[in-house]
Amino acid sequence: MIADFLWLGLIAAGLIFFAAGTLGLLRFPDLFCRLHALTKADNLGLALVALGTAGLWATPAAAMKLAVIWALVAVSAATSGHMIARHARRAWRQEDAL
Amino acid sequence: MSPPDPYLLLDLGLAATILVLALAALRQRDSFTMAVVFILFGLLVALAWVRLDAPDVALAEAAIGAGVTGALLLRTLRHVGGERRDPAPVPRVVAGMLGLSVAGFATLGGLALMATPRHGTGLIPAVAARMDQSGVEHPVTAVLLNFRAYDTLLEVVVVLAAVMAVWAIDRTIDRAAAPLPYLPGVALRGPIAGAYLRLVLPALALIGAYLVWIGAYSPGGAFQGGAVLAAAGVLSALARGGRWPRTAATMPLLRGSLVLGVVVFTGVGIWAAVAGGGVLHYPPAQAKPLILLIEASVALSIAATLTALFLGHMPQPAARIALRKGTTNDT
Amino acid sequence: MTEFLTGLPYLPLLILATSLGIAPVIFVLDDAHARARTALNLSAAAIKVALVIWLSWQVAQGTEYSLQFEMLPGLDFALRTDPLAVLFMALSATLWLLTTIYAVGYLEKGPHRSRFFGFFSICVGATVGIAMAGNLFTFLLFYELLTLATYPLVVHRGSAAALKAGRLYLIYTLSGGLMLLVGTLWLSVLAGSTEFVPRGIVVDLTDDHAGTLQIIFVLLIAGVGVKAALVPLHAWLPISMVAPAPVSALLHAVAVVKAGAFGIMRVVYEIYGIDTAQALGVTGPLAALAAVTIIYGSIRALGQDDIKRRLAFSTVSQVSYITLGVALASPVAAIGALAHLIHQGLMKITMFMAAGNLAEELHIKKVSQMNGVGRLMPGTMLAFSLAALGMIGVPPLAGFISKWYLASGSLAENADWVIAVLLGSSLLNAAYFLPILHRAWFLPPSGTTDSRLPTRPKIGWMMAGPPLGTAALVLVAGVLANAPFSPLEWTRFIVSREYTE
Amino acid sequence: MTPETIYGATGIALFAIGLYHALVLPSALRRIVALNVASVGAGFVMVIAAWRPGGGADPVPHALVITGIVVLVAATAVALALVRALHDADTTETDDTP
Amino acid sequence: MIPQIDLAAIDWMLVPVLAPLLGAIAGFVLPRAATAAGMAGLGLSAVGSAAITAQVRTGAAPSTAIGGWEPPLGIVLAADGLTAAFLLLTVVLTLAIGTTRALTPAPARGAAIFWPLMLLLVAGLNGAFLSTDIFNIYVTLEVAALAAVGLAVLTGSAAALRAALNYLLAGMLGGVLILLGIGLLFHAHGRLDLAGLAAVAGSAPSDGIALIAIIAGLALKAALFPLHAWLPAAHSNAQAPVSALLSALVLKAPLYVALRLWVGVLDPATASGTVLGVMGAGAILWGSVQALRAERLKLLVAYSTVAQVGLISLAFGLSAANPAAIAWTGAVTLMLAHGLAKAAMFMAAGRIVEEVGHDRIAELDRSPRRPTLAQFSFALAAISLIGLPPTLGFAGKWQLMEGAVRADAWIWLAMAMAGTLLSVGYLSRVLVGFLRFDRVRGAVGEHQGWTLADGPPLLLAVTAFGAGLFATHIIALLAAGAPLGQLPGAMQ
Repeated sequence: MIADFLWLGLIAAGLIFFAAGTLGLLRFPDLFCRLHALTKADNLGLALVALGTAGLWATPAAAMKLAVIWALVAVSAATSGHMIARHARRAWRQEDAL
Repeated sequence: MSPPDPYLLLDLGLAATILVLALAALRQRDSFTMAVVFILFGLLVALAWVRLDAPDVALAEAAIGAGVTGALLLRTLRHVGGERRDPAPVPRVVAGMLGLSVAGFATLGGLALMATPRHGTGLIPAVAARMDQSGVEHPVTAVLLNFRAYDTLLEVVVVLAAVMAVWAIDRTIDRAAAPLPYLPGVALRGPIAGAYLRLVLPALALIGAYLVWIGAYSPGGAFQGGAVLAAAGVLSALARGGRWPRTAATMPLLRGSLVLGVVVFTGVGIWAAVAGGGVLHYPPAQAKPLILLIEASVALSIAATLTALFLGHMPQPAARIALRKGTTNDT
Repeated sequence: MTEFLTGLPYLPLLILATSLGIAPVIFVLDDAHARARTALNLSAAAIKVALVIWLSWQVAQGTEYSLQFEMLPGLDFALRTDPLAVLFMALSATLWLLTTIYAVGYLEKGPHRSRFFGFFSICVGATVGIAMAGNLFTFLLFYELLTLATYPLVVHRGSAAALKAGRLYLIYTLSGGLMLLVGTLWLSVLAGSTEFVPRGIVVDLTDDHAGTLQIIFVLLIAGVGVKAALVPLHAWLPISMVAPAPVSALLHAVAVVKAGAFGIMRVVYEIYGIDTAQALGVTGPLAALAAVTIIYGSIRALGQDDIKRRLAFSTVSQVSYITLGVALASPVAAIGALAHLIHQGLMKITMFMAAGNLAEELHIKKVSQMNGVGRLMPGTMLAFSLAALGMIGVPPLAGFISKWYLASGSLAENADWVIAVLLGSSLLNAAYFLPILHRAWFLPPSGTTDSRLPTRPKIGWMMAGPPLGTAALVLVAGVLANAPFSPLEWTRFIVSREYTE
Repeated sequence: MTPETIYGATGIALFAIGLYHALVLPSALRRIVALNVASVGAGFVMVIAAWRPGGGADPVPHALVITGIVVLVAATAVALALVRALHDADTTETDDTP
Repeated sequence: MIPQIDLAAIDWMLVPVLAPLLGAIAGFVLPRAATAAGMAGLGLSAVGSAAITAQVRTGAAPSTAIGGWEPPLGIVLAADGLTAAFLLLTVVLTLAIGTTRALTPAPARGAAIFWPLMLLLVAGLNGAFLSTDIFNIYVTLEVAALAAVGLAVLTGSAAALRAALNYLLAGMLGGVLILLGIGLLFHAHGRLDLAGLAAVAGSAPSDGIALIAIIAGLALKAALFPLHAWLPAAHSNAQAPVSALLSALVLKAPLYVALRLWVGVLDPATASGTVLGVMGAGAILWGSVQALRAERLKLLVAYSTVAQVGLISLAFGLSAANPAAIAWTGAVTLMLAHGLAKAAMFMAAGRIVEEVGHDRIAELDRSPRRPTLAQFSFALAAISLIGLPPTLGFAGKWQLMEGAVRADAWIWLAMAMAGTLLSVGYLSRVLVGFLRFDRVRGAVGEHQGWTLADGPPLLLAVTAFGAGLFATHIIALLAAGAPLGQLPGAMQ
């Protein structure tokens, strides 16, 4: 019973991080800060939620799958964040050059 | 009234978001945002399919409906660079009338749909009764690859026809004059992208194969697996900047992989006929291996075809690629 | 349908093949093989004449050939050689031979001759098909085929004027064909069959379908009336005189126009039957329409200076003699009408060929230029005069015979107004033919004589011969009217079958 | 208010939105997207026909919708290729290379 | 050990679909051998179709449940008279068009991708003719549509690309409508096979909307006025053999399916029948007027297709008549006649444009080079389209008008007559161009401009012209299995 509360707590924390990430997306001034918020907060949020759900319902196999899913999402988020940032920096630098 | 079941709120919210996203996508000013919103729409619809107990459809919708279509849209937007203002197909007043008639048609359809009770059993008992002879456990795969195998064969033929049509279209463009089909400035270059690809591509291949294998037991199957493999194909194509070396070795290999699915499917079908059962009538004993063979080849074919459709042009002769090397702005 | 298959079972098909069969071969033979093409053409025409002669001898013995197969559910493609068919076939076969000879001479070096002769033989094939049609459905089939085959001939010259005339020709004939189609369709739905049966097939339907039968009659007569050049539907005939002379000769004096008259006969005699037609009260208006056409045609002919247009209007009025005879519902008048079908054909073709000779040789196209032509081209003008006199009705020529029977027929039916029409039109015929003869024979040729007469006669025997031949036939048909196989004798034989059976 | 009625209504509404926009939108690209939306609408009708309250949905309509999706992506790919080719054809004509 | 194959036991039903499919694959993988693979595929498919027709003529209604799964779960391919007729039409047209394509000299032949696309098209069409499962019909129509779009762009001009895009968008829209209809039908009845649906059609409130959606989708794919906007550009901008394929064959599949649905599944509600009839009448008038105004030869022939589709759809207006079988048989005969004649006309038009150099109708007569053989085929095809005896078009029109007379439906009769006269109007515009010689310099030879590629169109035109005489055999084949209801005084 108590363990369930623990997992639920984890999921709640995860949701809070998601909310923070979205708030950052909306409020932060420029592209790079928003990228920062998104990649960091959402990844962590996803990890917590995945951990929580794994604890609550998943069988060991499903838990493993959740882990793989999280890893892939994290890596993809990081890389795409990097790509967007690089593209923006290059485009920004070309503007200066003009 | 039983207490409002929590899923109800989720369904209402999801349905509303889906409708809003659809309208937003279609009425959006900027075309890039339209594409992104459309991908979001596809993903949420996949979620709706999960809610409606249709996991296979959800997978297909996410992988193909949102993923591949989204990629195609973005690739075309990149190529076309902002939409051309074609003349409106119908003048405003006719548009209004069309709007009214479509709305009328929709309300009538909606009311009629609500008024009609869903058919009690549908084909559930029919499928259940024959599941044991189908050679697989998962009903959707049984339907797709055994009970209505002919439909699926034609479906793979449709995709093959699409590739042929795209290559016929590509043939009409005079390569010298037209801008190069190669995707300038979007190549996945750089240390991080390279590392990412080295990590993700094998994972994708593994997941694709897994999806194809698991299809016999639970949601998954040829098309979903094929779509994931196609994602890997698209990523590798982007890594090389969309350039397809057309050497004597690659062409037959490419054409072979494109037609593999149809060839194996028809081959098995005819073999089953010659072996006495009837076209596509797999002997129950070997049904499982046959279905897996077909699923694997169809998945490979779907992957190759969707990648070819994404690139949208025939592989270019090596000479012409070399010519282009100088002009690629390697970002 | 009793099968009278004796001797040559497929004689009708054979006769058809002599013209329809050789058309593709003629189309393919280009001008380098002109001699072979002419030889093929003439031999085919000769074979057809021989077959028709043998056929008429057989039919006189009472045997009848027929060929029938189902083309559409409930509708048969039927060919049958009853005496009426043989009469029309005899006319078209003989005149096709003579006109082919004439056409070979006339078109000597002209362009597109293989196309001309190809469509020419299809036309005659269609005419023979119309003659042998065993039911209205097959009649319609060959009737439309005739329209299709004559169009390229009418526009043969390829000039803008020819094509304009061709357009009008198509509009008239195809809308006529459409009316005939609807009439036949309605009849086949109402009466269940469209067979040509001597006493007609709608006898038992008159009581409850009188109104519909009348409408169908109007549709059918309007359909065939276009080709028979009845008044409101005649405008295409004078305009399509722009065609070359052999086309005007064979088609517009014999094949097309006679097909229309023949159609009227089939409808009145063998679909409705003369008594039912009278009972339905449709023969009266038909006779009136015919009379109006006779008078109108003659009056319009008076005013025409162009020779061929004058002859065209004369054809419009002469063909209506046949319709008048048919509508008078008396056996004697029927004999007159049928005989006139042949006689008018012979006379009119002579005149058209003569007009062709004048145009080719002396470039005379207008009546006003015909002064003293008799001396310049005695043979052609002799034939022309003979035919003209025959048309007026001067005994002992063929024209007199048919008018005589028409008159006595109308007397028997005490329709004396018909006598007035006949007399009036004969006077009008005289009014527009005699000045031509007078101008040709009794006036000195205008302009110096020697410059006009070329040293070597341009038209060979192939153009001069045929008119003389047909003129001789006119004479023979008139003088030996009672000889066993003369046209008159044959019509008596037909009418006796029609009325007594 | 079962999921069936909710998603049934959404399906018909999506179909109407897609159909209308496919007929009136000026840009060919947009009309292709509209057709995709309409096809998803038709898919909804098929899937609610498969849905059963207690789970155990009817597999046949699912197979049909999957086939529908694959057919649609093939047609969309060809249509987008045509849009690209038309763009190339027009640009080579007006000769203003992008 | 090659298993001993005895011909009688072979299940021929899938051969017309699988043979072209394998031919297409061979043609695609080995582009150099595309022509050989193509003709081989067509030949084998022809053998299959002939075998099926033979079975149908013996009265045995051949049908096979694919994979051994009986309906409502499995898909059944069945053939009756109607199927056999259209399979044979496909065989005749594709062999003729294939031979013309093979006979054209190499440079003009164009891309080898023609053959795989054409064979996929044939596989799709044969699949649609044979199938009795409504979703399967949808997929086969999609196969045919995509292959047709691929073929339509082979000319490579911008106009062809734009026309192909509009054609594809219309096809996709039609497809979506059909998909919605299928969804509603399955939701209400839980089955997809036509026979099963026929038993329960109309019992659920959503059936009306479902069938309206499906028929609307099919009408859009068949370019029935006012949903025809995509056809003229698509058919006139394609290569000649491709336009022949599109106009004569591809357009027939949706019409065939609509006919199957209407006669088989629906109880003919007069209301919607008259709507289609009115649309048909509109098509006749609109198509003919546009054809009269068209400047380009292939555009005129394309508009004549719009008019002919309208003429064929008049039969829907007559569906309420009690002996409707005659009007239906007339409509099907018209479809077959239009198939033969239109294929010949488009190929002949292609030859004429090739020979004369341009396709402006007004100046057709100015060119000294006259391909008389192609012109003759064009004229024969025109006569069959107009519907004059002894053509097959006449036989079809006769039966359609007989159906109208029997049902006292005088408006439809008048429309058919108006259609005939209008078709004379616009087709004679072209024939006048062939027969006019006064605006051309120099002598015009009659026997030049003949090539081997003129053979197939001439053959098709002559068949269309003479087939009217044998219409009763065609109708007897059509009536096998009474797909169109009992002909009065059944003459089986």
